[in-house]
Amino acid sequence: QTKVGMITTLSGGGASLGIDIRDGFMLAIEDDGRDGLEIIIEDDQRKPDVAVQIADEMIQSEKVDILTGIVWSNLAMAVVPSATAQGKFYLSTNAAPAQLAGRGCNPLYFSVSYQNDNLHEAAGAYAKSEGYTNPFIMAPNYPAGHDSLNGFKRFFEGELAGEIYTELGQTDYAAEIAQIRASGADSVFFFLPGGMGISFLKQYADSGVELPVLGPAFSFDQAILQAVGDAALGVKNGSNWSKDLDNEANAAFVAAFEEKYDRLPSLYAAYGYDTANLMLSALDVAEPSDQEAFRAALAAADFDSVRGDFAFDTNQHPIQDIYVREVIKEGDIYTNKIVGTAIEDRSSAYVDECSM
Amino acid sequence: MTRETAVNTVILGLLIAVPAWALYADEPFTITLATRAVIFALAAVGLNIALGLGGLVSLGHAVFFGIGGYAMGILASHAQNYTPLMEWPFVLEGTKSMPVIWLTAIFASALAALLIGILALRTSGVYFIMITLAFGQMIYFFAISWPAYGGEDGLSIYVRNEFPGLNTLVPIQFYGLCLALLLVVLGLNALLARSPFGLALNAARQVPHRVETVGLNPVRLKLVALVISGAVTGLAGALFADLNRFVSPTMLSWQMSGEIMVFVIIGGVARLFGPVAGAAIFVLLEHLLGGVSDYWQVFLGLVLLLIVLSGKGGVIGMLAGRGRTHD
Amino acid sequence: MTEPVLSTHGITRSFGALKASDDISIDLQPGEIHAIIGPNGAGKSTLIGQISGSLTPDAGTVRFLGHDVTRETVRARARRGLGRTFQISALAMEDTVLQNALLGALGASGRPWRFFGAALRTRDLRDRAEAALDRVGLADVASVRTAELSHGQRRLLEVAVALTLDPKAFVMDEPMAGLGPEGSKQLTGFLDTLRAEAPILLVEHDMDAVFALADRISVLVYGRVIATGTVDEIRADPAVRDAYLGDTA
Amino acid sequence: MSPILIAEQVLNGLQFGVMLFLMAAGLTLIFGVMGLINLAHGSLYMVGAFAAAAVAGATGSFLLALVAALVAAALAGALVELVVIRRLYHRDHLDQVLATFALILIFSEGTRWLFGSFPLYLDIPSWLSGPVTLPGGIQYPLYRLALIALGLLVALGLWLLISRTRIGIQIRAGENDREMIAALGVDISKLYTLIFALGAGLAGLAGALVGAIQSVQVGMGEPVLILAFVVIVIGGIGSIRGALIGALLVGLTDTLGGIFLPELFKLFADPATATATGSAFASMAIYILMAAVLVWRPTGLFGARA
Amino acid sequence: MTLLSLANVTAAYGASQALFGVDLTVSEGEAVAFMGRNGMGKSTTVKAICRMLPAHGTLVFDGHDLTRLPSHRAARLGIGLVPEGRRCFRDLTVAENLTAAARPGHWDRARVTALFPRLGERLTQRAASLSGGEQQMLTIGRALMTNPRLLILDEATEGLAPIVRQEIWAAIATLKAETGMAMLVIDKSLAELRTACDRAVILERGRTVWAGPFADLTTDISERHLGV
Ligand SMILES: Nc1ncnc2c1ncn2[C@@H]1O[C@H](COP(=O)(O)OP(=O)(O)OP(=O)(O)O)[C@@H](O)[C@H]1O
Ligand SMILES: Nc1ncnc2c1ncn2[C@@H]1O[C@H](COP(=O)(O)OP(=O)(O)OP(=O)(O)O)[C@@H](O)[C@H]1O
Ligand SMILES: [Mg+2]
Ligand SMILES: [Mg+2]
Repeated sequence: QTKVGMITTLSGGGASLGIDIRDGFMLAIEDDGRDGLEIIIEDDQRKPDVAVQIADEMIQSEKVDILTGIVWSNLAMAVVPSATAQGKFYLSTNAAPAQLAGRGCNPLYFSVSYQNDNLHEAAGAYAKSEGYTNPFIMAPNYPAGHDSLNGFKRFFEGELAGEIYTELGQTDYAAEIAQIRASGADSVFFFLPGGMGISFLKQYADSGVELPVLGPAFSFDQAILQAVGDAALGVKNGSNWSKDLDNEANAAFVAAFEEKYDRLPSLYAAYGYDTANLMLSALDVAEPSDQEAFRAALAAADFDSVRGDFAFDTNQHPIQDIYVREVIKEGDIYTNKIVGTAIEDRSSAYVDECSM
Repeated sequence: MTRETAVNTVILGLLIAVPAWALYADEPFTITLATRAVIFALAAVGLNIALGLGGLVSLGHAVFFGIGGYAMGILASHAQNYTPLMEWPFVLEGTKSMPVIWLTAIFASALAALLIGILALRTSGVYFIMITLAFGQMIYFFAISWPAYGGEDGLSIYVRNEFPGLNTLVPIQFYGLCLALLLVVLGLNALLARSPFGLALNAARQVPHRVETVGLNPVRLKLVALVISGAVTGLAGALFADLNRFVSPTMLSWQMSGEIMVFVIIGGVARLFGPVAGAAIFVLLEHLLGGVSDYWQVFLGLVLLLIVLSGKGGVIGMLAGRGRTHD
Repeated sequence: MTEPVLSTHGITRSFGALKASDDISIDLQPGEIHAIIGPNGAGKSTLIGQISGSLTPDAGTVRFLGHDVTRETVRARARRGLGRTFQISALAMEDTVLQNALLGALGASGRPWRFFGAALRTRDLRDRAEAALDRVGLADVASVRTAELSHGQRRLLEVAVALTLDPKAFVMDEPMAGLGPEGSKQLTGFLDTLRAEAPILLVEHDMDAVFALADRISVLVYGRVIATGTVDEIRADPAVRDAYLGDTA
Repeated sequence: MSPILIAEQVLNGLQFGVMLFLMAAGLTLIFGVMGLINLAHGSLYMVGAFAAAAVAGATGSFLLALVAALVAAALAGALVELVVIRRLYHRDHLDQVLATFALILIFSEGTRWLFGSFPLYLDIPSWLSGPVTLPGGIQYPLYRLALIALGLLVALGLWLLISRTRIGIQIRAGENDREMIAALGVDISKLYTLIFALGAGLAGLAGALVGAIQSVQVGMGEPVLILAFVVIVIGGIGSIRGALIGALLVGLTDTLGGIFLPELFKLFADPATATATGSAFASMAIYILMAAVLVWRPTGLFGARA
Repeated sequence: MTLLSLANVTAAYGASQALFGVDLTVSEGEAVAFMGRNGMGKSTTVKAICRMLPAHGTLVFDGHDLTRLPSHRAARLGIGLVPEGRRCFRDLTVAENLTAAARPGHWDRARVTALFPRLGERLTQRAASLSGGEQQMLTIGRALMTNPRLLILDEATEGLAPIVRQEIWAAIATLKAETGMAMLVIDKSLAELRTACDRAVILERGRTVWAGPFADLTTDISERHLGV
């Protein structure tokens, strides 16, 4: 009998991400259909203290063996250290902050998605390969925003036309667009998750500035593309997954997800699905109560990832290819297609700091 | 015994009986939940001193809550990483000792309340509500974007801080500690309300110009109330951070201020046990309704709405009848 | 003449174009009741405001017990012993009568920073408050909530709060306002005894009370003092009859 | 930084200010004139945006969408007033805060219930899209110019309504003494329902107009709500003129602070730190402005003196 | 013709009962003095008539049952109120105070300012900054602007200079003579009530204890019920 606790965001503004993670995860679990596996799902309302409280409940009362599901880095930072300190496995379906990949790495913590910087790095690598010479880069002024621009710069290594931090939650970007226009940049990279990205793209499209735009996949994913509309068409974005990735597992996943939920899967759904399959593959080999064995089974990553080749590095973050996608329209639906590979077999920048 | 005293006694009994039962039934999470309620109650008791006695509708109490939280986060993270807090002009080390952290939290939030109060008390009424909100937002945005202590990600502490003679990692022991603090503060609050200072403050709330004509300074009375209030909420913040072993800017957000205020109003403004009842009910509702539906906040909203619209002066008012109590 | 307890010297105060106080010099002698009368809007409340400190004059000085208090706050003047009652009762309505009186006693003690010990059981405060309530005849209702008092009782409580301060002078703005004939008679009787304790500057429209009480009357019209004199002099003054009294007297 | 860029940024600041006013306009009525603290104002803004997105999606007409936003939000407002708000006028601000806080929960999650958790699509119509060139060579989106015009028009309309019409006078009288204005024969309850609905409708309209260039999603109303309160309080509660001027001040401070503070910090720090620190202070700027205004004038710029 | 009639009216503030049985009638064109010591329930009765307080018993105005009407409907039937305690709209100007209440009829702004020239001089001043007496005039003017059939004056001359009081009593007399407006007058000056009113009703502890023409109001009765 194994108990899994999923803590994710199911209400409020960021609910769509958590819902996709849950749906992707549960798709794999239900397909598998094995007995002796119980999944408990709770809503963290995107509040760190609520997430901690739920984690405590799951660990103390429900006595779960494995935790998973958190969308946001700040919630992960609140939950993961204390969960692993209490001897529970944590499998990340999305958030993977730098601290937990480097000095704060932990034998019980696995990130199935990526390391936070990866998709930004991909955008930087792509910008370089496209021969852009002075991109304008921007992100909100909070830790993930700083990581984003650092990730971009790690692989771009050139002159920048400008580098700005916007306010978290900002909705009007007229001033930034004017700065972009005046900066003489040849391209724009931005990381503005959620509603911020929607606002920026709509306003950018309406501004008459016509520089090419790049970003991480977050602002161009299935969950929000429909809200951006035409304004997103043609934008290149870095991603480790796309619905047209050519492998069997992915084709099956996309079809099953559409069949079951009547919408296209998103990046987050894919992470949820992979996480569940990874966990199931490890459960075939060992019980979580036998920590060493279960950890080894997880680390082997013996499952069919929808991302194709997949392995864990020593810090238990993935080594994977990262692609460049382009936003397109298929019939009435806005979606992405892969146009190239930005970095192959990418691990993470912090792996050397991890002493495991 | 008045009805209110009876109600208070029952609440007090529940605060002791429920965790005792949980311990017996081996439901450690119930204790954690009770601890959360007790800490929120302490924060709200703090607000109630400003709000109930002084009539100061502060929508910025998350500032003090958060400062208390960060006092814990900063001291403990330095201790955890063995890096001194500052090296000049003298070396100051972090600490994992709760009493030291508490004193720091109390002092820091009292100082913040003093500074904010000096400026904010120039205004009154709705403007006071809004200027306290503005200070809250200022500090919130600062904390989010200031990278030194984790920014939006906040600070994580791996092990709960220490209290001499107790193992704070055991839920019931930490609960006992929090409850003891709450009771001490409630006792002080009761004394304060009857004291000469409380009398003057109470009048300053109702008729400030009268207070002036007897030679007292109503603004200074309110300022002192705000400082005491901020200090108590700051202490609660330090405990809350210790409960979660984590502190982040959400503790400073306006929603947090709103929630602290909601605790007070649900329970009953200016009632000694109002904040306690309010916090307990809120935590309970949040916990119970969460299981009902993804859209559970709709129901939470409806319950809150019913409580206000009944207009009985919060839950304590409904149970104990209307009217402020004096001896 | 002895040194006046309270005096103004040429105080002037404008609101925009309107001169609400225009070069007013009046004084209050020990033991007297000095009434200020005048048409509505003549500037009586404005004058009281400047004397008690809630308004600052544009020019001129206010002296109290030999000190120039023109720039002092309401609080400072109260601590010097200026007792004021309001035209509209300013009482803590949610509190009991005794608590309102205690507030005055607390102010008089000058030590509000006592955080422990029940106010109601603090001997010095309680004695002072009860004595004042006794004086105005409110001892019976000491534990009644102020909101439940009748209008007349509230006016008396207003005076009692001022009494706790042991004032050296009273400034009263329309204490009879809203009192019925019976209440007015009662309060008139009380003020009559009070003057021995401290002189009273009295603004009042109730002419029965003014004529019964005042040692001197000053008449304010358009911010100026047009006449000062005894009751009889004022009653006989045609200018005052024109501006204020009509054919009352 | 070139003069033309500075001029453009000032224009952006003013534009943002007018947009803030548009968002705050309904709140000015409800909070400023009726004296009710309505935290759920942001929810009505959201209702408008969602209604517009739904109707635009179904009909493809932007104008119909705007009408739908106005009507849906006004109806929601009237309903809320009749069921909840009317019991709160005579209560103190605390109860209003709690009740409208509860309404936020109900509206937000209710909307998610109805429309799902994903952001909706609402875009500028083609006849208003794209930039125009202003004198001086500034390229400026036509839609934003339209927003400025509309914002100013709403400001004028509201000002006339409140200060010049009999209804406006009666509403302000009700704010002073509700019982008395009713005793003089004015059906103040009906009037308040109407005004609340009007304020809600304006919020909904703003939600739709602004939603077209921002994101239409659950929770979009809360940041707006705080900004709108800041605007009104700076201007002085109850003053339409104050709200407009407050909005412009906030718009300018926010825009120019975001641009110049990082530049300023570059004078003493390396660019990356300067950008981060400068932006940190920039995000505090409007709140510092608000606190400073209130410390200087405790009832806002144009508020009634206490 | 009886315009207003109250019989056995009771009312309470929450739990505390204030009226225990008030009987009162006012006929068309008649001025009735409504008397009683402080706190006996005069203003409470006025609130009951104006529907500012729930009340039980018979309350009929011009054939309409008042108990079922909201405040503004009662006012529109023709009840004009000058409330106790100068409740003018403090943040409105004098002119706006008058406009807020206006209903078509004999009384308009010109007539009101002719009656109280002081108001005419201060049309754009905020009511809060008026002197006490000026505020009192404003509330009377405001009630007249509703063109009522019954004017209720609750301490309308409180705090007014004697000369203004005389003007107001004169104005009341004029009103009564020329427009036949019915009036219910509460005032502390017995003498002035005696000249202005036809009848008197005396209240004690929330009950009508005496009613009759002024001529019948002996010193004995007034000693007993009014203390003078
Ligand atoms: N803050 C103010 N702004 C403008 N004018 C004012 C202000 N305060 C008072 N006034 C004016 O100053 C004049 C004097 O007012 P004050 O209140 O002193 O009169 P008063 O003699 O007390 O009258 P009353 O007997 O009616 O109370 C009045 O005309 C009033 O309108
Ligand atoms: N808002 C209130 N709440 C509770 N009790 C009240 C309230 N207003 C008045 N009362 C009480 O009701 C009774 C009647 O008061 P009311 O004001 O009707 O008297 P009144 O005859 O008008 O006296 P006055 O001459 O002083 O104006 C009093 O005992 C008073 O204390
Ligand atoms: Mg006066
Ligand atoms: Mg009365």
